[in-house]
Amino acid sequence: MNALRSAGVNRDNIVVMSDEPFEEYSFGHAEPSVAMPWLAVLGGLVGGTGGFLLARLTQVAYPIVTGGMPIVAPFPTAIVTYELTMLGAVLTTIVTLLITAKIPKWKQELYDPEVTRGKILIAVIDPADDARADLEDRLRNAGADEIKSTGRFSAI
Amino acid sequence: MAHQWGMVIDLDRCTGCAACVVACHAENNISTVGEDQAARGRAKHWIRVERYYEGEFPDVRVKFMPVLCQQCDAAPCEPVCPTFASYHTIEGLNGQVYNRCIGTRYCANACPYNVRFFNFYNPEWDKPLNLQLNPDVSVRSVGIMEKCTFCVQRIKASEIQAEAEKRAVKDGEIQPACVQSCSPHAMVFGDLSDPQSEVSRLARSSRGTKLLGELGTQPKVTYLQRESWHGAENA
Amino acid sequence: MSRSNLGLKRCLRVTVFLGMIILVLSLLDRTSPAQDTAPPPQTMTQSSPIFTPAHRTVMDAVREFFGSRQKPVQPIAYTHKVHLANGMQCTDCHVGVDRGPDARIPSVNFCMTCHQVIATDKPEIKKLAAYRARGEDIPWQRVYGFLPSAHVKFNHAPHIRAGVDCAQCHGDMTKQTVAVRMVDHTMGFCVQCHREKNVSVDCVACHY
Amino acid sequence: MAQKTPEQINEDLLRPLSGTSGRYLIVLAFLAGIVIAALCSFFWQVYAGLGVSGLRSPVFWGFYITNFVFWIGLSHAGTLISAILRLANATWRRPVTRCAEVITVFALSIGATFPVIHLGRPWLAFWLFPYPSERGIWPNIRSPLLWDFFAINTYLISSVTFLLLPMLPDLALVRDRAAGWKKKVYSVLALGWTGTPKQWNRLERAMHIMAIAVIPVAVSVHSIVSWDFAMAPVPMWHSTIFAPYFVAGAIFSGIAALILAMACLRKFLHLEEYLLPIHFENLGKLLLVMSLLWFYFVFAERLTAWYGNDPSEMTVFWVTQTGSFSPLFWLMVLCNFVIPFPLLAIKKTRTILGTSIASVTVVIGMWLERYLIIVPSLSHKYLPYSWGTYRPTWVELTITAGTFAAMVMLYMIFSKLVPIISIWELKVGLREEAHPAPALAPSHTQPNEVGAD
Repeated sequence: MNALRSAGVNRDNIVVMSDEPFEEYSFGHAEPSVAMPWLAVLGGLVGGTGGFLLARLTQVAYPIVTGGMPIVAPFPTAIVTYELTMLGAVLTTIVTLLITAKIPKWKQELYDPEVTRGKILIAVIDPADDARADLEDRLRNAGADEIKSTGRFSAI
Repeated sequence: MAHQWGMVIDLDRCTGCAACVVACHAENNISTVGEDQAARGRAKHWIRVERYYEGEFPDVRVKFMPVLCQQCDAAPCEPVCPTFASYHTIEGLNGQVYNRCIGTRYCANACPYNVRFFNFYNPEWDKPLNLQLNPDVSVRSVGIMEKCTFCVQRIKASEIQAEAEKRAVKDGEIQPACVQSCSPHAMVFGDLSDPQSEVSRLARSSRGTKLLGELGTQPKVTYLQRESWHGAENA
Repeated sequence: MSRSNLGLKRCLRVTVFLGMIILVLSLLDRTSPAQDTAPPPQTMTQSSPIFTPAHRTVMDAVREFFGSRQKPVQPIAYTHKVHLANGMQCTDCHVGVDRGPDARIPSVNFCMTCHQVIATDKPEIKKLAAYRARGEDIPWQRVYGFLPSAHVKFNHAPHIRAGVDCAQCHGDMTKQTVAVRMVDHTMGFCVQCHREKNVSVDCVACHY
Repeated sequence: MAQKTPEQINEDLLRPLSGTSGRYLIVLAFLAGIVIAALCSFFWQVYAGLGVSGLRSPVFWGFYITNFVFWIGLSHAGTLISAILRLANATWRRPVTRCAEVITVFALSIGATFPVIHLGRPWLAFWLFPYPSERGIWPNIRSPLLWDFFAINTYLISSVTFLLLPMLPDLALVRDRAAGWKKKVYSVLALGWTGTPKQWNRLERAMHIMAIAVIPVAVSVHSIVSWDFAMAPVPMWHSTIFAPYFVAGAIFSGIAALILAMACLRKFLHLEEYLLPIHFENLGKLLLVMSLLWFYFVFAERLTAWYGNDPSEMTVFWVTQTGSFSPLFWLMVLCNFVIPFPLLAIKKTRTILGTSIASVTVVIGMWLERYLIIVPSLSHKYLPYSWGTYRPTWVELTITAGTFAAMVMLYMIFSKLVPIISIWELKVGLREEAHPAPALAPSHTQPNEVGAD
């Protein structure tokens, strides 16, 4: 990885895949973080508002004769609002995860089942032809087990 | 102001004859479930005469207390119903909308008086008994709750009649089946929102108590009795 | 109420309960009337409950659940169109409509007061006369009417007094021969009109 | 565990997926038979009416609602415990989380069916759902059953995703080893997981947020279930202590269920090297705490009732303490406290066997607790004239047995389809053990970050 970087390959063109998270290494942190907690809070707020409206406005929109008894009451409104707040937060988290992690994506252009056998896949997308040999060398020196070339480089 | 139907039951007059029970069954198409099912607790009586005994044999006094839906103003059965099948009508009744009932039986659990009844089986009348059914009252099918309605069909009929004649409903014009059949005249029915009605006057009586009134259900049935009666309060 | 709403309602019902219904059908619908189904064996319960299900067959229950009703087939092809075109009023035959809950269908005798002499050669009138001759009543089939499970206590009289036109609920009868169900008497239909006319929409106004 | 290489982990944990034994199929068929019997009982009940059950006036809720509360309580095994352990970053949690979360999903699904099973007209259950209908009626949000509807659905959705998200990498693992139609199925299930740092990063953050969100949801769910009872003016139900009492009981039974599930997995899937005595000991300690807490709640509830001396409450009090329900009551105390307490308190008996025995008694005891909350109160409401009793019939017994069978069956099927222990989390744990974390957690500026742009 570092070898590739020192060869001047653009960070965006390096693909890494592994079967466990490697937070300790630089590529584990290479991703720009998304304000996921804030999105969750936002989703919660949306959910909560929806819940509040559901518990309050829709009840009023369906005027049921209750002989003077309340149709909406504060405690139930709070409960429904609360539950839908949490639901909103959870769903937003999931949606954020799916979108930012680019899943579901069933068509894989670049993947190797070896990844789930414990190996780490490091690929360079569309390297310049003249740089190929150099990159391969560098990867080998960095301890790569196997190098495949599929119009791209991958070191495992 | 809409009517607020209420009832007064004078326990000092009640003889425990159970004519009200029979009349109610006949009027409201309440099915009998048979000996066997009754023994298993599936009997339905929208009004029942509770008997309590005081003292030791041979010095025993028996107390009769007809218990029907108290048509509470703050009814525990109403808010718990998820579908508004049990709800408060404009005229202050605890309405039971049979077609909306999905049979959670939550209302029956919440009711402190145990005056809500569930159709465990589809009711059945052997021919020709089916011909005795009152056409003004629904026949409740399996899986739904039913309860005393203060004979809402009679109330509605009187109201429609009064409206056709362009007059107000008169006091005493409406009599639920139980009131009508009560020979000692222990039961009185009428409009509590009219302070001049007989039921209002009796409900203000110093002999009046509410059954389980301490629960805050605000029943619209007032029981009259001469002396304080522990059976009603401490049961 | 709108068609689309009804469609939505049915869609929901279908999706939620189709699976369950299929299972029920496969288990129970052997087209036998429900009364034939044996109660559970004596050994299994302390007693054998005696009951009749709310519907004669499981298919009946399913049909009712989805709100589908069969078209009535009338014994005589009575034509509303002709009678109304001849200057008759609804209330001439449906005499009870402004006084009581039911609109009433006249008896065969009532029909024969006119049809003694009018159009006696028509085949349908001959059928009518035959009923009279046998002393039978005509087995008219119900066109409208609420299902027992709707628990609706409808009363015609207050509606007539309030000036509701017959056509509003029954369609334009001057165009119909044998009465067909022109208007779906759903709860939405009733409630909408009650709201417009500012009359009670208390549940217990109709359901008791 | 430390000696295991990642390949061994893969192999060991994927082994259950590779084939089924005859014994497995026989057990599965047996359980399926019970479930089918329960389904038939349910349809018979729908067809004939609730009269075929033992319910009667005034005990309108019996086995079904007992089962409902019991299963919802049991569902607190997974998501809640797993979320707490995740947040506390307890490293021993790694082999435990997934088998716990699976309990939640299945127990919750089973529990959520009971409100429908117990309905008089179950085909109309969709009326609880707030949808625009031409009737112009909306469900009654004041009803605790509606709160249940919202809470359980929120909890179910959260739990299912809480289970599924960290399963993606393992599903990808299975996908890469499967062939034929299985490969296709797992490919779809794995959502195209490849394991890029981006995906790992997002997954871990999402799990963190989910863990935070799911704890209050779980607490609220059982609080709301308790409010189904506490809202009604029924003697001994109408109590402010019910919500925490129920939540504590739920966690109590949940941990017991988790220990049982782990013991079974360990034995039948031969995971002796993954589910270690330390896990049982740690969970045993938790169970011990909950047992004490449960005892405290029961004591507090009974004490206030006794001191209050309200006649209607005292009726229910004595009928459970010394009356007709007393055998069940004391059996419950035996199962929930007397047996598990010494077993779990003494270090020598806090073994796998010891905690498993304690768990069995706790599961039984907690079922009894739910029963004893519901039935004695309902059968002894205010007016003595209308007192009643309750005895279940074969319909309720079959359906109850069916749900237990369904739980075991679903669990068995699940453990054959998905690695029941999270493989990737184990590997992370392995690596962390090999290289203690602080040394290998360089920040962005540490040496690894050579090629600064």
